[in-house]
Amino acid sequence: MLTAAIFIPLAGALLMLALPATRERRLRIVAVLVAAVPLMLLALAWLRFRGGGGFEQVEAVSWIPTLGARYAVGVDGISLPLAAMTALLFTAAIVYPVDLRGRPRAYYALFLFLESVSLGVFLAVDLLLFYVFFDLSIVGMYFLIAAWGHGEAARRAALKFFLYTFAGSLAILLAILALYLSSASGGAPRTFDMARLIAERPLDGPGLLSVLAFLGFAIGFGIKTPLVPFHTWLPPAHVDAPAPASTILAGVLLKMGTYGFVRVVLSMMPATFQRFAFPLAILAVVSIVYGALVALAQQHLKRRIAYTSVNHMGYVVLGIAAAGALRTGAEGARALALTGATVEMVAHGLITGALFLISGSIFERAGTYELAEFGGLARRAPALTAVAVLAAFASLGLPGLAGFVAEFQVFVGTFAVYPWLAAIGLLGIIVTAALFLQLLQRVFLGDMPERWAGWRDLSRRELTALGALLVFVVILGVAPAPLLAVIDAGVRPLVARR
Amino acid sequence: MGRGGDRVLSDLLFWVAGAAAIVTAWRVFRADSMVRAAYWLMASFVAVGVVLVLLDADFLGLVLLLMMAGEMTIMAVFMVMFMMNPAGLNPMMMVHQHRTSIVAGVVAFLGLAAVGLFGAFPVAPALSAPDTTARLGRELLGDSMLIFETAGVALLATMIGAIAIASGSGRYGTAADGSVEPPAELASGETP
Amino acid sequence: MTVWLLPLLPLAGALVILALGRARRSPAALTATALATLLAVIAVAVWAAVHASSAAWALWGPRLAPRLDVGRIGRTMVVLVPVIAVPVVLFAGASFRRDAGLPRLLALLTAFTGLMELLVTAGDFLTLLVAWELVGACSWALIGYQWRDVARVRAARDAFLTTRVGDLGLYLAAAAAFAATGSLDFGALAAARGPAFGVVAAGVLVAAAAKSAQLPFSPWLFSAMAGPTPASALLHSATMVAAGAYLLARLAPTLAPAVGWFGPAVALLGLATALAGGLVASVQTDLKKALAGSTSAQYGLMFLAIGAGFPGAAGAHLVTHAAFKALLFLGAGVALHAADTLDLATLARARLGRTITRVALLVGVGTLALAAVPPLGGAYSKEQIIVAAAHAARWRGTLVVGALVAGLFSAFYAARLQLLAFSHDRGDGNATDGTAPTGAPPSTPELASLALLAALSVALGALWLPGAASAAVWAVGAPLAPGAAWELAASLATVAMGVGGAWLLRRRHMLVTLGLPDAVRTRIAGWFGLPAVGRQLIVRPTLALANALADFDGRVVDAGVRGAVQVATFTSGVLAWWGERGVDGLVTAVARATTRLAHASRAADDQGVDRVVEELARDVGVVGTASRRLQTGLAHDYYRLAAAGTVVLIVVAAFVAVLGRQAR
Amino acid sequence: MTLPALLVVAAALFGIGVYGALSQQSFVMIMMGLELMLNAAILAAVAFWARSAGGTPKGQLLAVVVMAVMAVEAAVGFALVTNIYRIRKADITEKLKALRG
Amino acid sequence: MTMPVGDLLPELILLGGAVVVLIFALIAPRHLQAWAAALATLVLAGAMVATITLMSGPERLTFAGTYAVDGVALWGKLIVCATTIGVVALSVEWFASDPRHGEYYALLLLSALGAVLLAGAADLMQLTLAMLLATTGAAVLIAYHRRSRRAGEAAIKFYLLGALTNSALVFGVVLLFGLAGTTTFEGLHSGLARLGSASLLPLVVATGLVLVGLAFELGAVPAHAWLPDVAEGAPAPVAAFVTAVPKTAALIALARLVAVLPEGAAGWRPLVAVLAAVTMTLGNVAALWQDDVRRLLGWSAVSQTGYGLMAVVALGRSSLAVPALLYFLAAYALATVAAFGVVVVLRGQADRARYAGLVAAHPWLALALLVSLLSFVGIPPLAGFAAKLALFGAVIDAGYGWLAALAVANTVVSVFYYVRVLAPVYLDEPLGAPLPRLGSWAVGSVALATAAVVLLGVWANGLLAAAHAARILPG
Repeated sequence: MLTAAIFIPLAGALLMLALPATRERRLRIVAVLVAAVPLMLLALAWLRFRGGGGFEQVEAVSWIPTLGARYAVGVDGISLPLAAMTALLFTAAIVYPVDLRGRPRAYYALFLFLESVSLGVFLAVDLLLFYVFFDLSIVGMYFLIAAWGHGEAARRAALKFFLYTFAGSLAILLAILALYLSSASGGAPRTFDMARLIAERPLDGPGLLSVLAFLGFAIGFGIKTPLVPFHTWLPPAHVDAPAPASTILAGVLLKMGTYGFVRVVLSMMPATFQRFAFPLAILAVVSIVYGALVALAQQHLKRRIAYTSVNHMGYVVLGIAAAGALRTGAEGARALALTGATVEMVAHGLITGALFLISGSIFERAGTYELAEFGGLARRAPALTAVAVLAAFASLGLPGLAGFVAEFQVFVGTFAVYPWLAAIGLLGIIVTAALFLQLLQRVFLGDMPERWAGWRDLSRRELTALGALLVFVVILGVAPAPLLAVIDAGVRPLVARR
Repeated sequence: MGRGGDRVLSDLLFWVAGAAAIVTAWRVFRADSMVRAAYWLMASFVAVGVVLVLLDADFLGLVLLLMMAGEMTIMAVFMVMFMMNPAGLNPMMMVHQHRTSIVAGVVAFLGLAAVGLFGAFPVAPALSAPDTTARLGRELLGDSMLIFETAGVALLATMIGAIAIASGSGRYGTAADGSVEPPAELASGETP
Repeated sequence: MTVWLLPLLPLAGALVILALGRARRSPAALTATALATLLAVIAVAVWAAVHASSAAWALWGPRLAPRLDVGRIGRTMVVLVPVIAVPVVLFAGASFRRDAGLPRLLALLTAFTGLMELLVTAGDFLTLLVAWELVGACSWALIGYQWRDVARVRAARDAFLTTRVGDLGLYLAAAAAFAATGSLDFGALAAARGPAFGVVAAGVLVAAAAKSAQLPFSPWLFSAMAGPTPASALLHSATMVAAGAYLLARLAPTLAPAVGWFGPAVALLGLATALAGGLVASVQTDLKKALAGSTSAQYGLMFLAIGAGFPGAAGAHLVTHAAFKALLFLGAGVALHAADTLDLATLARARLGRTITRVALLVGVGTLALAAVPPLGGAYSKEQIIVAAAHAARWRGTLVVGALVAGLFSAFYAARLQLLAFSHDRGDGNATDGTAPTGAPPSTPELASLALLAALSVALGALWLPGAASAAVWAVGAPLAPGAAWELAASLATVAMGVGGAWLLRRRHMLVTLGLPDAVRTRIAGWFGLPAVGRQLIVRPTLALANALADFDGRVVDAGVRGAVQVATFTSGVLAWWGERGVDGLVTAVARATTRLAHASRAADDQGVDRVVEELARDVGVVGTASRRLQTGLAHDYYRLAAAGTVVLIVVAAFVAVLGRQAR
Repeated sequence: MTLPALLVVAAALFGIGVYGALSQQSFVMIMMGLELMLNAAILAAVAFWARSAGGTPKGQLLAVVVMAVMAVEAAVGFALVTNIYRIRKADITEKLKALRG
Repeated sequence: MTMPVGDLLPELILLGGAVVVLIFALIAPRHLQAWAAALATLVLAGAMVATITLMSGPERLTFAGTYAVDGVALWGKLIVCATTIGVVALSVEWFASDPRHGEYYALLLLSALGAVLLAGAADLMQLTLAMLLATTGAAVLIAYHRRSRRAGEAAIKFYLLGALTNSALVFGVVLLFGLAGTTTFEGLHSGLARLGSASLLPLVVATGLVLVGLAFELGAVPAHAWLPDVAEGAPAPVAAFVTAVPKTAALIALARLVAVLPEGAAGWRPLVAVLAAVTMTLGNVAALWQDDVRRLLGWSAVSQTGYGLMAVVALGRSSLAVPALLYFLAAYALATVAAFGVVVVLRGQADRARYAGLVAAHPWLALALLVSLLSFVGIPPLAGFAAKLALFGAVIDAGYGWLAALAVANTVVSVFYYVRVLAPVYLDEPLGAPLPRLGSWAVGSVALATAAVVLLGVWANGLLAAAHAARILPG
């Protein structure tokens, strides 16, 4: 079933290329239908999820037995929510209307392809398979940005994205290989099997190779996350990407970095992780504060949102670092931190996804992202204003919405381990509040320039897509129990070992 | 001749032939014309052939003397006639990157001389046997058969290739006509 | 679970109101819906207060569960909040009946009530924080109600941000509590000790101070004045601002015994705010801002009582204050409506006391309560605060004297406001000359709401009755200190002095200016320049830092990567030399490399756009160009390359071999 | 006629060959340099055969192989040079620099 | 002695086939010359079948130890023959106007034979002659456009550099013979192992000289310079052949040779590592700004050589080395045929700018280009990915993590120039009329090679498992 969730979009992508290009509407409907299939399949997987710790619903076939690599997919408490969020976000992004530059087939095919590989990243329980999907996501996103981005700069930004994240992914590849090569202990054949690597932890010692492997992972995932100072690819990529691609980039692709931290580094080399947890936490806090402050200074709508991603992903990494900072003790707090980090991954996906879609709606109507150009849009677009306010407040961590559930747990959990870092990280909350309130005020409130008198409010399609995301933002904020229960199943084994 | 005198004589001959080989080799690149250079080259080969004979490799020496030297000269003259007009007898000194070349030559010489002088090679002199050449023949048709055959195939390929490239006329008129890349644009009437 | 109806009912009601608003129902219907919701809430609240009910929110999660717990002072607050909200909503429905945003206003007010209910019933830090932040966000929406006006939106933002700074304290407190006890429950706090407990106390104090507009956060209340009057009325009386004092009253019994500095800090902070706020309110010439100043001051008094160890006294004052402050604000709303201004000097000329006498009288009740004139409830609770100060463990003298002075101030500014805003004549004895009232007279629902609140203030006078004290103790969940006669006497004397002072100044036509130079007055009235200080010390530097970082982010120059650039540049130089041949080529290449390095530095430093990673990439590109130069297309150059390569190869091989030999 | 002496002579021939190959402009002259290098190899091969390989016929065979290399190279070289001279009138390396970079 | 002719069945088929094709070319009328291609294909297929039948036999040295019939050699033969079949298909329409069309295939078969022999060479003399055969054939093939100035120039450069390095190789071989007293690898293995430290200098010099000789065939530094020129100047099918086939054989030959060198003394391992590092880096940076796709592929071939050398570095230290070597060669050769095949189909048009909007005119060609170039980068699930995976794994396993890191950096750089080609193909609007295509033989070849790149990547296990079992004799 998980396999179907991964490959049905891929088949859909091929189908797209086979359909005639002229009927854009039909293409879109087919694409949306295909994109929604994984969503339903994952909902089913959610219902079947038992939460006993470890991977469930594993589907495995032999792939490269010579290298100990399998095609194996499965879910645990951490990957399931992320995969579900991914499917939801892709459906919303595909529904969202955007200028297709007369190439609808390629656009939808690429999106479905990207959905396929993104789900693959989160569902793979074989390290090599994980890497395969991880790499492919970069290629898919490159073409999305380059072909449907804004102007000539998009090419450059896309290439920069490609080169930068590809460098990171290759660093990960080396580290994966180090892990793989060390897995031969005790005469057993080498393996890429995550479950075995988690159980055996072959590279979890004080040796130089462990350190190097950790560095490889940290740099690779750090670039993808992105952690300061590896974040410089992010703003241009976002600024020049089409809105749905930005949504996916921020909502899904960034998660691959933090997911990798949890799935690989924290799970497979906890002792090494522990040695570097503090520096990592410092980087995370720097990302939090730095991302928020730099975002505050941006006068470009998308750039501002892009930098808040740096800030929010900092929370995630902080939570992960706190969870891995100790081997024993403060289990409750560390579990809370890791739970918070995972929720933040989901919440940030939904919220920032929505924010980027909103920015896309604005750009489609105005052709600009400059905050100074706007004002008072609430007059003409109450629905747009309402969703923007909701999304902005969710992003700044208002209780009752998904972001708070995440950030609160991260802070409370982290404080028990790194009180000072948690306290410094808190400052980010205030800055994000400032920057989002300012954003709302600049765009939607106050006086309206004459030129926007003909502004159209959100269309049904736009409202549907945004509504789908924001409904979950609210539900997760008010009643996160179902999500937290699932996540807890994934978190428990990670904090309660030895 | 006694054994001692034999050795002195052959040593002497070796030094003379060796010096000749080197000097003539040097003259190759100091010759005024390509034809003279070719003759100096032949002389160098002859000198080396003499050394080979002194080393009891009579067959090889003769082969080198006759076959290689002759072939070389003929081909060189042919080349000169083909390319240089008139007859390549004009004085010439066409060199480039001269200093680099000298340095490279000297380095090569010093390096290999050092190998010869300071490197330890196994000491196992060839016994002066009358059937040296016969053994070579047996080797060629025995253990090293494959090598021999490969050499033959290489010469075959060379012949075919050299003719294919250099021969000016063929069965269908001028051999080289039409021997170009396909045109970028289609001729009218041609379908892609 | 019934207790969860307290927050959920109003929230649901708010949604209904919005839906009705979209359906274009009449203002009366909307108001009625809101009122019905609130009345239902009151019913539930009474039930909950009596049963001291408690319930957890099961939908949160396995590790944390928000819990509601109606206990201690909460049992009073839970009723008080909707009770105050009823007249306010009634007033709002009437006075904004022609406003297109009425559904939004009513919905927000109702929701605000619900969130405040959530806050006062919170049984753990998580619930508290949720309510705390939501109340703040709701206040943002209320203050920015008139969103077309950028200034008001900005004011809303400032108010929200200021209180959110305080929220951080609550985050810290929650985290520290969890770190110390593994739980967020208030009940578990008692088990906590050590530095974490200090952090909890400090966090709570900061959060409470921010919400209750204590120093140095006080100025946000001025920003909050940008909101509509009913919003202010609710904000200042039973919601939002009350939250701080409520939180302290709730947690102080747990915190104060364990953390030595906590009580004195709270008391002194309260005292400072009470005095400063008194000054501000005394010199303000804007009616609502003066009232805002008085709010800070009154909550300062409550802090003082809590710090002195008697949260019960603070609780009592919280109740009485809610009643009269809501009344006063609504009165200010009527005044604004009638005279179209809030400037006291102008109002004084409008002689509202003559044109809308009934309003003036009703507001007068509130004024008397604020001035603490017995037998009104306000007087009783203020009296209790003085008594509490006299029983403080430390700083007793300061607190008592301070409290008395603060009482003097409150009597003075209460009288001043009443005399100026609702004057019968122009204050100079010339009753015939004056501007005619411009606005419409207040409608019946408006009057009714004023009357309701006035009645409540009067009714609270019952506290003076013998035996009422024990009921009060039950209601606020904390003991009151036994009073002494001299305290009452001193207190009454200060009230008399205050009112009398105002009267005298009015006679001398100095009530508006108080005879102070404009500069001094403005400075004091503007919270002693505190907002400017905040801007200079916090906002400006933050923005400057943000800009600097954003600028820096364009460059991201650090030594390591720069080193890599240099290496790359050097390599490109060497490769270029290969292509150039000879020594002069080397010189040229070095020169070029230097130029390039300079260019790179300039690019990084001046242009401010290019990142070092990009520099690095560009330098790889330069190496690429250089290495193409190596490929001259000339066969003898290939020869040279091959020859040199062979030599290098052999040298390297020899080197490696020798090393390998030595290693063994 | 010791092995070192033979090898030094071979080294000299090789060195001169290298010099010629690198310094000459004309294709034919370059080829002469290359022939000299191979000539040196033949000498060295026979020297090893006679002095350090115990007279194994492989030594002689090696010399034969080198001769074959020489012949093949010469033949192909002349064919190619003829060809390039025909189409480009090029007889020295400097004339061929269309393919570069 | 006995003559195990059966061991040479593939080689004999190739030789006999070459002769038959040659005779056919001499007697067939001009309009039937293209049938020589069919004949050549048959011959190559036959050689592959023969090779496969040999696989079931034991791995052994044959012809008195001068020739290896081991897994690596046999796989090498398969790769060479398969690649050559692809090249044959690319050549049919390309050389259609050539009056010596038929002979071309004979030479192609002979050159392939040289490569096949080189892959199995277990004797220094055999190695020298096999390389000579491969090189000679290649030189003639490069010059086959006898009216093309660029082809002639490329051939001369190829020849001159080859002759120089060949001289070095020969002298190195002679020195090794002097040291070991024999030329068979078995003999070298035992002979060199006995040497004392006084023989270090000759050994080092000999190793260096032989390495340079092989570097030419590989297209490795310092004898790489011919590769970009040939890729640009040679007939495009031949360019595909010479960038893929000799390299395959030479890499196997190098692996076989270093396996018998003493591990410590000559220090060949770090030496090859340095060679790999320099080669891949130079190839990559030089490719950065190429606007001519053929030339770009040439430089990329240089860098790919560097990657391939990584497998040699790990030889004997990692069980992944041999699988990595063979898998890389297969992946590389197939992708090369596909990439050059696209150029062939586009009638040799190689200017990057002319590829603008190719996807609109020839979507399948654009796809082939995408697949082949991304395979060069090593994007999963294409064949190049598993190749890089195995290579990186092997060198890390062998303790050469720095080489893996450098390879990673190079891979990132390489993305730049591949994308520089792909971006116009997919993102730009077409400039004018679409480029005309060459015939269906070439298209079929491209399609097959592209499909093979994908399939080999997805079902990587087949070759990897087989390669895992392959030995390299006599190491």
